[in-house]
Amino acid sequence: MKEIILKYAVFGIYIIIFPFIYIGLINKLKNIWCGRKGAPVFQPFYDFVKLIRKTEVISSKTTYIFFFAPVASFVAVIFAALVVPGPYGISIISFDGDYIFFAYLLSLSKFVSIAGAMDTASSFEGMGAAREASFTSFVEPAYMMLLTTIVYATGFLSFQQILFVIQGSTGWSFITGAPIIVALFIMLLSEGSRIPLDDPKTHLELTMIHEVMVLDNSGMSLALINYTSGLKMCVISSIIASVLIPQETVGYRYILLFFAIIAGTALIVGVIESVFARVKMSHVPRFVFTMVSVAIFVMAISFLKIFRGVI
Amino acid sequence: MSAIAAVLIGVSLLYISTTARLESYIKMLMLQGILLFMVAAGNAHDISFTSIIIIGVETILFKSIMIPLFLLKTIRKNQIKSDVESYFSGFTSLFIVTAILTLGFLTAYLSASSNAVLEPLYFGISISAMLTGFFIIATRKKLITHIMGYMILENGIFLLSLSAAKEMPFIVNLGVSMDIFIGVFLAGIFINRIKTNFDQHDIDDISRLKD
Amino acid sequence: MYELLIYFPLLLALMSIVLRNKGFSVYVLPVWSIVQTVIIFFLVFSKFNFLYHGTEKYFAVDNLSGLFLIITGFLFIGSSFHSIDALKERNKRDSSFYTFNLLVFVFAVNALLMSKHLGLMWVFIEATTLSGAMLIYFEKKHSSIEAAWKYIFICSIGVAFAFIGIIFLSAASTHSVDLFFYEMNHNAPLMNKTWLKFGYTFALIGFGTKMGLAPVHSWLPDAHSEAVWPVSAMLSGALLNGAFLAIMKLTRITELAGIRSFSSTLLLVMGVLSVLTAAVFVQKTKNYKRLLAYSSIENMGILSLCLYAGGGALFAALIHALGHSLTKASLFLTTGNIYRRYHSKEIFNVSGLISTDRMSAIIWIVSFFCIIASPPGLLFVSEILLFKELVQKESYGLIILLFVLLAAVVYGAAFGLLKICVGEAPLNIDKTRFPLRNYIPQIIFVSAVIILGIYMPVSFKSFIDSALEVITK
Amino acid sequence: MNKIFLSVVLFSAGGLLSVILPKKISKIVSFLLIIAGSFIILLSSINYLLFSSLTGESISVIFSFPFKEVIFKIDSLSSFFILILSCGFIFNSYSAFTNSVKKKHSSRFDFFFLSIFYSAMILAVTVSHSIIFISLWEIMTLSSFALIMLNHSQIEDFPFKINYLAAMHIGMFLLLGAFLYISADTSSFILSAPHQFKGIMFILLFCGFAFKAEFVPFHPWAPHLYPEMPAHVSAAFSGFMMKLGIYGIMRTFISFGDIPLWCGYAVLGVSLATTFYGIIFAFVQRDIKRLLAYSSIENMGIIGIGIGSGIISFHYGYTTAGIFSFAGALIHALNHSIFKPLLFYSAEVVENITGTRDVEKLGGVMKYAPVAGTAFLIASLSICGIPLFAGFAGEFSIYIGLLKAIVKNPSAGNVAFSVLAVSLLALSGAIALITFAKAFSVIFLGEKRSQHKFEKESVSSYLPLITLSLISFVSGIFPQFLVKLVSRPLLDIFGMDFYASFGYISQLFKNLSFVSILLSSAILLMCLIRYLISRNKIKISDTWGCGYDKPSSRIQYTGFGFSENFSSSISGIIQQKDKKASVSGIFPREAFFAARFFDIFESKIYYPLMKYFRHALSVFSNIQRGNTQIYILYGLIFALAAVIWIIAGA
Repeated sequence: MKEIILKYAVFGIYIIIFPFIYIGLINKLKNIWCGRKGAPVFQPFYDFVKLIRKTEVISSKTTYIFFFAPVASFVAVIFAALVVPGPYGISIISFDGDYIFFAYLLSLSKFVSIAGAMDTASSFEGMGAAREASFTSFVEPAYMMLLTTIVYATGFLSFQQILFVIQGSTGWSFITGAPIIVALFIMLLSEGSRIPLDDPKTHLELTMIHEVMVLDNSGMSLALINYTSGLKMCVISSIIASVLIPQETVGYRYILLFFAIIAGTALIVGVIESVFARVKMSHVPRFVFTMVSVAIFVMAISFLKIFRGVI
Repeated sequence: MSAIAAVLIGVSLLYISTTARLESYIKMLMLQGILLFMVAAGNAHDISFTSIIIIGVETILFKSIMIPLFLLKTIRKNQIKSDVESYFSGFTSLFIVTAILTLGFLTAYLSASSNAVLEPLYFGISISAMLTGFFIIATRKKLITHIMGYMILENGIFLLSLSAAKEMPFIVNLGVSMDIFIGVFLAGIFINRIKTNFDQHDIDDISRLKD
Repeated sequence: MYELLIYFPLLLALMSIVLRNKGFSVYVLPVWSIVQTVIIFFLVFSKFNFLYHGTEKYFAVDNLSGLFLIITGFLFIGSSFHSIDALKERNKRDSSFYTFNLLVFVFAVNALLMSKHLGLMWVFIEATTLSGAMLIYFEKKHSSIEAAWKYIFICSIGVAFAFIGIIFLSAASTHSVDLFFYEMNHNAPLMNKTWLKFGYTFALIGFGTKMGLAPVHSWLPDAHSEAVWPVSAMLSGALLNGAFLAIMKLTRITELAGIRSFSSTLLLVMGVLSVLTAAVFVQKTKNYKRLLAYSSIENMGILSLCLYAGGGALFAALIHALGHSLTKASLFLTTGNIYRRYHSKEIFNVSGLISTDRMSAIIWIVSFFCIIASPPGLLFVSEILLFKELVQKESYGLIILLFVLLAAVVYGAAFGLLKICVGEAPLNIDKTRFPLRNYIPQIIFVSAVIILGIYMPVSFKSFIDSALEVITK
Repeated sequence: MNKIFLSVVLFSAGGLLSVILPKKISKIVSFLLIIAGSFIILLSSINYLLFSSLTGESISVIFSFPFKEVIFKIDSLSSFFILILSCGFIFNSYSAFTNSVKKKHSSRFDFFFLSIFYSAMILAVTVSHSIIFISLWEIMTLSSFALIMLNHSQIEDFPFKINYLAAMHIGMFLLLGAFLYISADTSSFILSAPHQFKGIMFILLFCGFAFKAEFVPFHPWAPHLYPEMPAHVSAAFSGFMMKLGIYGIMRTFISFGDIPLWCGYAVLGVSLATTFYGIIFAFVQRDIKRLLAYSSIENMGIIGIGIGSGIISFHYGYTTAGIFSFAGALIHALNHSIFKPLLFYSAEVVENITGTRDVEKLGGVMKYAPVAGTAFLIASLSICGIPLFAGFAGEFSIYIGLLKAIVKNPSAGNVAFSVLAVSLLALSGAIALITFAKAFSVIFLGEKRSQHKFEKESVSSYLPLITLSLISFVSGIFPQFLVKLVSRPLLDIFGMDFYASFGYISQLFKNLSFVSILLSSAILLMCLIRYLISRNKIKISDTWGCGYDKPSSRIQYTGFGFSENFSSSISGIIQQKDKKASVSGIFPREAFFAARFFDIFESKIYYPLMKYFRHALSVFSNIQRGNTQIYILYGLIFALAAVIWIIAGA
């Protein structure tokens, strides 16, 4: 009983705190890379509190969609986080096919954020919504292909089980693992709207994707959107973590390794943001489509391993 | 005698194919009517008297008097030019009709060797006459010549029925000739109508109904 | 009693031409048509359930000819009621001329259906050509003269062919010179096969010309489109059936003589060519009456294919003939209502029928669906039976071809025939309703077709079966 | 009294009375009768599906020759489809009724043909005689054709209506061929399995039903037709007439018993193509109803994927996977017939109050029609398969079916195919998401894009919108009831041995339901919290004008602009034709840009095919030249050919 409470508590802390830390870490690393001291790692959290307390400006052209969209998106991503194995290697919610449920929750989040952006009748927000919609549309099939390949390799249908047994399964090796992680990382970058797909710090509306969608959000809605964005990255990082952590690892070692890997992904994102420029806007779909190619690659490798015994 | 008459019918076909005048056609039709009567009468061993009368009415009265006269009247009334307009030259027509006659005799020869159902000579000439009728219909431009071609076809059929050497029931025979007569009569009337109604120079242009 | 059906029309025809009274000419038709149908019913059903060869030498009413007589009788009622309006604005000369020819036509059709003798049948078919030509010519327009000329010329040559065929048939029969059908059936096994083949071929081409089978169909669209509408209905519903009856009887002889495969092949070729022709020209024609005429060609092709398939398809042939006659008559009679409103037979000049004359439009649409063999019509049943027979014969290629061609026919016919119902009507169209006599016959015909398609009474089935016995037993 | 019979009688009475009675009361009377009939049969079908002790009612009608005895019988499969149908009838006839009340000129034949349409469908799913089935199938086509013709008599759409008729006729011919072929084998017209399965039967049946179910490439009749029809007709087409294609496929394929593997792959392949094709074309449409038409095609494809993978799984003996797939197909069929009519009804409200269906002219409709807007939102979320709403359960079940099959599959090729299927399904889902996000936001959100005068929505349209929205929500939250509804048909078909599989499915859906309840309450709770917190801290202002002082509504992002990014990245599949005049010179003239999208199958296959067919026919078309001499030559040539043949034979 105590252990269960502990697990839930760790999970809760992870969900509540880590999105802020994740974004804070990225920013910190970028600042240090530039030779600045940078804001504290907890700065996103302070911003969150500040935004919640501020008065919100809402456009007269909007409807209730605009008002509630950030909330729905927020709750959807929270539930997505509950499905993915957390710090203990277990998910809060787990059932067969929950990784499909996960994908559709992200879809729900995307739907309402597009609707919210379009509700303002602004040309730029429409543009951002259109870009977000089209650029990320290849992510979902690639994700499904990847996960389905893993499902085939492991023989299980729920996140927790497939990620738990993946390393012991016949389909697994580091040769397959590497492309899986590459693909998941592309997914992380595109869902989190980071460089090289999108620059969260850009100040020219014409070049923005995700940021331009939230031009008219302020106060609590902006706070929720920022948090949701961090949480999304955290969640995908935790999938990466679950793939990477060896099967034998248990207990506090698992937790530590888990958090370390998540922090590691944040740092990698930070490094990427520091050393790469964003790609040309028209090349973004191509970049996202790389994920599909990688997923096909993973499938091919797994099949070679499973059916032919090579590699 | 009837054999000679039948051969003369064949000769008349050759003449029809070369001549360029409508009056000659009409004369040939008259001649063919008389020749047909001669053919029929020559075969009259086992035919009853009524049949002879009927055949006489059919050939002499209808074929060689009334229809030719009617056609002549139609030509005069409608001021149809008396030359036959053809897609083929006279020589070609003659050549083709000769070929048809040859084919007819070939048929007669073949049918005589294999099967004796039909009188070979009549059969051959009737085939030639029918085909010549079709030839006239297909290659002559004037409507009136189509009717004449049809008459030649009918003469061929008559000869064919004689060659079958079996008697048609006389009612049928009479009905047949009545029908043909009325048919030609009607066709002539239509030629009149076409002339009056179409109000144009060329009465032979009747191909407006098409898809 | 059957004499009434032969002499009485002739008598009335002569009376109308002698009296030259418009009232007589107009009203003699409906009265006689009803009387005639009553007589036909009496003739057919008082002798129901047994084959009746008749005491007379040349004519008889058996169940097969009875079926066709009934069809003719009904169509005649319909077209004579429509004739009242067709003759409304004509002078007494025209009216008596029309009545004379129509009655002669009916006489010829009646006699042709009842005759037991091939030669007589030929004579009466020729008689329909002559009277029909005058009826086609009735409008006295440029186009109607042309149509009448083509009709009489092509059909005359056609019947000449048929006569050649008859001569060959008589040559083929080694025993007897008689051309009575029962005699020929009796002698069939002894006939000379080659001459019989010649005879059948020529007779088929000859009677096929009257029936409208491709490639000798060419007079049909012209004549059907140019005739007055009651005459079109009679031509399509009665005349074509008469020729079909002759072909059925001739085919029976070939069957008994053991050369059924030969006659089947010819029927197959002509049937397929007919459906093909219809499929081609239904797409192309711009005139709704011509379109209906091509549809007749298609249906004649199907009848020919039914005859080709034989067996259960013969039943299909009879009910197809019935259904086609009634439906096509309904369509042709309705073209009268359309033509009198729009004064045009061009599809593109007619539009919005549903708003100008709703009743006609409904009749038109329902009849259209019956004619393309949609359920629940009688034609659907007959086509199903045909296809069933074809499947049993395993002629899948033919089925596929027919499906393709029938789909093409449906497409083209739907395009042409339904187009006139929709859209905006021209402004100057008179919207007053015609008297009911212009609608009732079609309604009766079409509802008969639909009711028989849904529910075929046992007595009807056994009547058709007994009619079939004439050509199968 | 027999329920089928009773409801058909009520329908027919309604139809007849609507023509006979005086105009004032005829509509209400026939409406009530049809509703009564629908309820009777709806209740009886639900009863039958839920209580397995009941046996099916049957009624035997003695037709005369050639059909003999025809049995109309309710079994579980037909009662499942009756459920879909009758549920649709209720809302559909309500919509027809309100339409007819609103529009004074509406025809009184509307209800007449609707009643024929309904009766034919009800009878078609219960009849067990193949020829009568085809007749009813065709009557259904004809009455629906009549409905199309009645409601819009614009001459421009006429060719498309005829295309519909022709397409349905071709479909009927294919079915007829198949049934005759089977009946030659079984020597009866009962819808039953042939003694020997032949591939041709499968192909004919599948193609025949695919015409009705709008599988690619048999679909092109649909997208042109839907836009011009009133909602109650288009909802009827998309909501339940198309489902009868699925019914036919299920009914006949299942009766075949063991179907070869390639059939399953064929169904799966065609369905995948349909899904993908339908959704990308839905994505680029600017007419709401055309968009919905293409989206219907997509959803039929999803159902087809379920059927195809079910056939494959059963062939390999993966019964649980097969049950999942078939259950998914049926559940999705049921759900689709809830949310698609909902979309059509709300689209009709939009059309009524704005007078246009063009997405580019709409915008901000939510303020005029909040109920229709919310209904459209819920239906959009449902059709995208978002959890909490109706569409998810079916797609989820199909996914699980595919995955279960993958897990057990023996060969790399099969797995690759199935993985491809899963990813294509997911891709279609992703495109569906942006399609409907775009449609919803461009139509309902933002501001007006044109000078049209918008009205307020009328209260009379609320009933179906609200009820159907509630049904979509409830069936999304409690998917286990859907499983319960499909369990009896599937158990009847595959045998009670699979009861255990159903236990597993219900358990899974119960879990899903639990999560959905949690999720929905969390969302509601958070919305409440958000409302309470920020209620008093709101300042209303204009949207930021991006630097413009007086931003106009025309600077909003358009639907085309929204879709351009994506459509340009799949431009190989979507044919776009642009027409533009660009800005040039010192005093530029008015510039414009217009883009049109062509259905590839229509523009690249059907039109050329029809052209070639016409061309092939026109080879013969010179034969009727009007020249009598040539006509006579035809006969002569034919006679000569026959004579030569005879002589050659002798």
